[in-house]
Amino acid sequence: MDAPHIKAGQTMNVEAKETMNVEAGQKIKFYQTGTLTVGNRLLDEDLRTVQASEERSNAITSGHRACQGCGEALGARYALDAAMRAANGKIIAVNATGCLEVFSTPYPETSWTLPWLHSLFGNAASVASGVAAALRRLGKADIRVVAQGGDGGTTDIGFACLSGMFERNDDVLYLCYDNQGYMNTGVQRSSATPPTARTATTPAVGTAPGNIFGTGKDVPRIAMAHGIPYVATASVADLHDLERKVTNAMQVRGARYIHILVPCPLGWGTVTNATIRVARLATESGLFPLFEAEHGEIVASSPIRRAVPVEDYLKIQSRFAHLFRPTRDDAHLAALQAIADKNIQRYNLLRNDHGNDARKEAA
Amino acid sequence: MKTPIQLTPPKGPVELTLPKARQIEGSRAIAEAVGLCRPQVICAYPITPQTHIVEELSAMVKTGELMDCEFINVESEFAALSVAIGASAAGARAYTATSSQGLLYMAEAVYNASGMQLPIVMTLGNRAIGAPINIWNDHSDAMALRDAGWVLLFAETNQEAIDLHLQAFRLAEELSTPVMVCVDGFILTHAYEEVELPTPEAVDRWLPKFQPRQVLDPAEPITMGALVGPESFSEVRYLAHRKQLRALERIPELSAEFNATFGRNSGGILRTYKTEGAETIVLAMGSINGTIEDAIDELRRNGHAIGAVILTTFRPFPYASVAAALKNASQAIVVEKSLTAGMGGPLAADVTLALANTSTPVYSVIAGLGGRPIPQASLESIFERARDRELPETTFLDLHWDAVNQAITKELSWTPHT
Amino acid sequence: MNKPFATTLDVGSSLANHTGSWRTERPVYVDRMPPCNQACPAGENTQDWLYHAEEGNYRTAWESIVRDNPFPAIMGRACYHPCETSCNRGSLDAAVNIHAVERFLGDRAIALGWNIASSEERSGKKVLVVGAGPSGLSAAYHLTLLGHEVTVVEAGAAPGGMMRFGIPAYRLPRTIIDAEIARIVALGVTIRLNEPVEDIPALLEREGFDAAFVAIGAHLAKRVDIPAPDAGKILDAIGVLRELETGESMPRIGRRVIVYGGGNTALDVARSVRRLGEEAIVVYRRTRDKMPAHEFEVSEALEEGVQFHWLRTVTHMTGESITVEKMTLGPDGFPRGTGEYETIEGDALILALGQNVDTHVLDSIPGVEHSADGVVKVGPNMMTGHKGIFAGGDMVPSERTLTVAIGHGKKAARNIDAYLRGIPYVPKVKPALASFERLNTWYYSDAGKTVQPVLEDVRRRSTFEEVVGGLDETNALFEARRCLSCGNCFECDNCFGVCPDNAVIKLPDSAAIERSDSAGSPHSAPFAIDYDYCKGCGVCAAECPCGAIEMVPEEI
Amino acid sequence: MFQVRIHGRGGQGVVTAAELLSMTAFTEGLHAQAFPSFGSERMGAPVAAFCRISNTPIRTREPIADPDGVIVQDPTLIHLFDLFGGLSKEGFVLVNSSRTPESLGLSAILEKLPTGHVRTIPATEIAREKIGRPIPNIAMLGGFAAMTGIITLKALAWAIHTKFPKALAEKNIEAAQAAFAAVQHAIAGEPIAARGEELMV
Repeated sequence: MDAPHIKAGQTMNVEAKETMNVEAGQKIKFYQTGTLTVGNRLLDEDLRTVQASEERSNAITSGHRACQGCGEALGARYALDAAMRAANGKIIAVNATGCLEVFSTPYPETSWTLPWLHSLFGNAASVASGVAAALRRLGKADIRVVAQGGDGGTTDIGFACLSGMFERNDDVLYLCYDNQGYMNTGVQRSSATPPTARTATTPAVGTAPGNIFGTGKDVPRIAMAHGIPYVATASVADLHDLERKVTNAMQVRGARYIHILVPCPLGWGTVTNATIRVARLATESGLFPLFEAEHGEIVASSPIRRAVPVEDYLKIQSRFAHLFRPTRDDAHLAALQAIADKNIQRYNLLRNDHGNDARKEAA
Repeated sequence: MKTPIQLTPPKGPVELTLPKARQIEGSRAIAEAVGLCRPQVICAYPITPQTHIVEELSAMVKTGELMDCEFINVESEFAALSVAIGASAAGARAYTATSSQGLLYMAEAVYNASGMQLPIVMTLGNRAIGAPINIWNDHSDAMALRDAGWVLLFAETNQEAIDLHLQAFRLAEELSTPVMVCVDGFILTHAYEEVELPTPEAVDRWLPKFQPRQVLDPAEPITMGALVGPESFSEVRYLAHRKQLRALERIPELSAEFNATFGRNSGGILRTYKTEGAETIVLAMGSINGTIEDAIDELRRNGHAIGAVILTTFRPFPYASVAAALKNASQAIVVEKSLTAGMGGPLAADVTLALANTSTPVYSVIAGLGGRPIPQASLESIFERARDRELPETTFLDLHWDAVNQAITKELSWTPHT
Repeated sequence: MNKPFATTLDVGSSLANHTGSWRTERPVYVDRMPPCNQACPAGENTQDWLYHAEEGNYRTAWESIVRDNPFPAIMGRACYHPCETSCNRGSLDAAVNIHAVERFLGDRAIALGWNIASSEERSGKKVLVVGAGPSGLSAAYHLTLLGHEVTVVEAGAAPGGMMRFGIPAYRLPRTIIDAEIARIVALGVTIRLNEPVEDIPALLEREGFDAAFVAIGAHLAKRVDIPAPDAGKILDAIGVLRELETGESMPRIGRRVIVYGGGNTALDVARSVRRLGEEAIVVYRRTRDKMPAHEFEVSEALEEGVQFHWLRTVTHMTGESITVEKMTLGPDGFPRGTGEYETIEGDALILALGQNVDTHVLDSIPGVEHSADGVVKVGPNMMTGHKGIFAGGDMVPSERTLTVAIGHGKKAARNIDAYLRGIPYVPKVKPALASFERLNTWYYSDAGKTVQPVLEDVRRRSTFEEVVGGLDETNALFEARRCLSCGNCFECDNCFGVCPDNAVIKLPDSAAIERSDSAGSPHSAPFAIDYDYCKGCGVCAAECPCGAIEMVPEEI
Repeated sequence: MFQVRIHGRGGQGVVTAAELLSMTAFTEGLHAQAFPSFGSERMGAPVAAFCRISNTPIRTREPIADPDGVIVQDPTLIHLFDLFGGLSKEGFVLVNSSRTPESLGLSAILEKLPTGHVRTIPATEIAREKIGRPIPNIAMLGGFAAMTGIITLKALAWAIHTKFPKALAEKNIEAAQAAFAAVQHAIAGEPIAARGEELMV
């Protein structure tokens, strides 16, 4: 019944024909209905995310005392479950002091289901190095070590230990759950707190915009400067990307670092259901670029899908409210936009080759 | 028992197998003793005067003299003990060494290791704490962390330093608690003297393979280092206290067993020297006891009824043993290399408490701070003044009063607003 | 292992801490009304059959369609698909090409000879359907499925009504009409052709029918009085289209044929005239954008060489030309004469100004009322003033489209069924609309609409071959999967994955299981919230792509 | 108990000298103890090291205040510090220099001590010749052995063997022997300067 003459647009489908034939039972090469969702009933199990599986390890399980909509609880489960799958469940986790540790292990209850050790605020990387050394010495190198901490425990107080672990290239995957402040102690500024953000120690008073415009502390790039095998940034807003990066990291030995943005409803002043949305806006605005680096060189970055101005990201967070009320602070908004623009240019984030186009998946 | 002269220089393991005394540096001796205990993870950060110990160990690991051991050069003492904590929690026998500022820099981890009951052994090359910065020996560092929940043992000689390390690993792993072996910086660590090291076989019999009380293992996952609130914290602390008291019982037993095994009486709670019939008993810790013993011999020759107590176990503090050792004395003199400004000698305070139920007065002598020599003559004059009941409650040995008085005068002439 | 007191804990023990008590709002799974379903005059559950289609379960998808509409293949061609107009994907990139998928399914059903099984138990009731048009056939079909014995009497020589006589073959091949009507007949419906009914009550009486559904359509062409002194040739559109369908040899209409009107019928007839090799000129009194005809009809007509004269009214005609007055649109959007005139060359004029109902058959029935233009008054249950006689399709007040007519057939059937069983028909309550704002479209990847193949222009000027081709399976599947599944869970696992408290449970993957939340409200999503741990943060609802989770306040 | 204090500057092997002396005594079957005057390890800084030798175990660890022997590896220190403080009346002094004690301004100490208890040897030159590096410490020990007789050259050689790799050990032993010989010649009444010149050839 097809007409002989085919109009433009058909060609794509002709190509697609080879790759798709459901009745022939071949793999579906693309699907629109929720391409970026956690799972998809149209897709083979092994092509879905770890989180889509009922068999996921739930490294941190129910009953923890994290706030409603906690991005860190989510990010930790995302990352560790992926790591657990990659290591066939053989993971030991070391945890720095902070929200994650406090809300997950108040005696007599722990939410962890894997072997987990908390020592101090600033030494997670070193403790993990010790665990790795012991495992190597005890001939249990099949057991992998993950260290995790918040931005405070990583970019501030734990920074020296982190750098030492990197420099020795110890066989540890360090996961930094960055919620951009000391939330556990009541939202104080950390070196990861963005400029202008209001915290308990960087109040926005009068014309003072909250946190200062410092030079910034780009820990992923500092990690790269150590030349370690793998560095990546990830976000709870893009699970496929996050799991892929954790899996990549688990494929190599040596020091690895993944910096994961985990919004904090309490500290950021967002509604509890906006956790993933605000993380998405951070990336789509260019303020939190997603990239991968190997041995100190950037090897990949995730282009922005639906570009937005930084304002869209800022205005849903009360920690930035002073930029919009009582009067618009154009100067600082422009300065923040400039930061995003720099990222966009540095990581080439506005190219249009994201793998989320059904046509590309089909091809 | 002297070593027959060897025509060829001693070499690594071969030498270790010779159960004979050798004239070597204290740090080397300690390193070899630690090596005999087969640690699986050693973390090192340089700080004078413990540096030679980890240097020797790194060489032993490199040459294969010490096998199956991870030697990790870390970026700070804080990291050093943290690595040891991780290694111990993962089931490895872990060791590190430090001194002075290094101990303070790792202070947080020191408490953490004991709180988590990890059987780590650490050598402390005792050194003063700044400011003013001072690299020489005294006991300020050990005193600063005396209440961190570790067992603290003090060595009088390098031979004892060796023996204490062998006992420390046994004690630590039996009770699952960390142990610190205190060795006077430079005075012992840098001293060349004769020491006897046991054979590896003998040490293997003495120290069985490490069986961790708890271990991180995917096969049997646990959560280590939970948050504990008011409802249970007191219980946790009480149990820590009880464990220390248990150590107090176990230390002498181990010392006796060690004596039976290696034929050397070392370690234990304390030793007495010529205390029988002594009216005056001097109590001290560490290497200064050698000079004290010489002084006592000298004074005894002059008919002075004086003896000494060499305190080896400082934490847990053996109140009963100290009281018993001093019970027949009419006065006790505590010679110590530390000062708690505004309070006096911390060791003297503990001894005073031990003698609380007696009428025996305790005199405190603060000596050897920041490496100041403690000449035998100075000690003898102190002891004689004590015999003549002329000793003030606290004496600062060989203090340069002129300098002090000048400074005080200057101090008084200054007021903030002039 | 000898665990130290308090500082070392057994894993997973926090399960004892039921954080559900923190909750002030609870997430609840819902099934919302997708805009496509809401917009479908035939009440098709579009989202549902696309859901099955995107899995490749074409038979299930097709069966979902025919539960509401017996003509998928016809719909996929002739329906003006309001579903696509309202499709949420239109606000994202382009609306899902729903009609193309429906056509694919319809054609597949015909090709593979799929049939519908009627329910076993019969009611013993007999229903008369007057008129074998879309409405009548739809009613007959649904009544049969409901267990009644149905006879359709048709005045014409072939069933199909406007499907056959109103829509040219190049848009709707006759084989398709025949195939889908044949399926209805196979279901057990009796169709009697060439049987004009004069007295419905008598027929009911005579043959013992328990009820009747009258759907005789609107076939009387509206006329305007156009002075034509030289007896210029003036025809009506419906007549021409019927002639095209039935007449063995079509008599030549003219060399330059002028079509007067702007509706779909006007364009159908103009495009037909082109296919007969003549010139076709459409004259319409308003502007292009004001034409009632669908835009695609206009553009396709232009492609085929049909000429248009907008803002013109025909005032006079001779044998060779017509005179038209130029119009302008007033502020109210209505055309006003300008007094300027011009002449358009043309030797025939076809009037396409709409149709009226031929009501004489109803006049005899007591109680049936109708307006001047013949539109029959019916109640909400589609019953006329005469008990047991229902009416629908073009003859009742409503938009006159194929799909509306089919919808009437279904609605009437359900009401007649209720009438026959003596119980009131209660339509089930429609859920809230799944509007675009309720979606989280970030999760859908970019996928432009699939374009259907189109017949090359030359052949569109000479033959009645179908202009628009169908999709092959690959494209149909691709298109089906462009569906956003608005308001209805498509099992993307987002809620399962994004819950910071692991408080979402997957239910056994079986359609049989009765799914409902703890409050007992049923839903199709194969998930449940574990209210022991759910803190009510609402992330699941916010990140549900299709808006199938609702946050409702807890009673505190 | 025989107590020795060795003075010199960082880099001259002062501490090593004390250690070797203790090891030598140890190999002789005596008890010995050596330790440095502790300080940060910098080249050029004045350094002292101590060695106690005894027939009975040594308990005290204090710096030696009343030495029986003083070895001065760097004559430039002579007038900077009181190198001979507490030296016993029967004590020994050996200074590294190609000049005579008198010319070094050691008259005062020469008078205090018995004849032959104050000597100089050109240890640096000896070292330069035998070892190839101006490290005088071993040569000084060789001289000290000859001068005091508290340790034998043989035992010193063994100690050197124990301490150094073979090649370096042998060179050092040569230096020790040369110095030992030089002092013996001096004792035999030959002018040390001459020996020195000879050695410098």
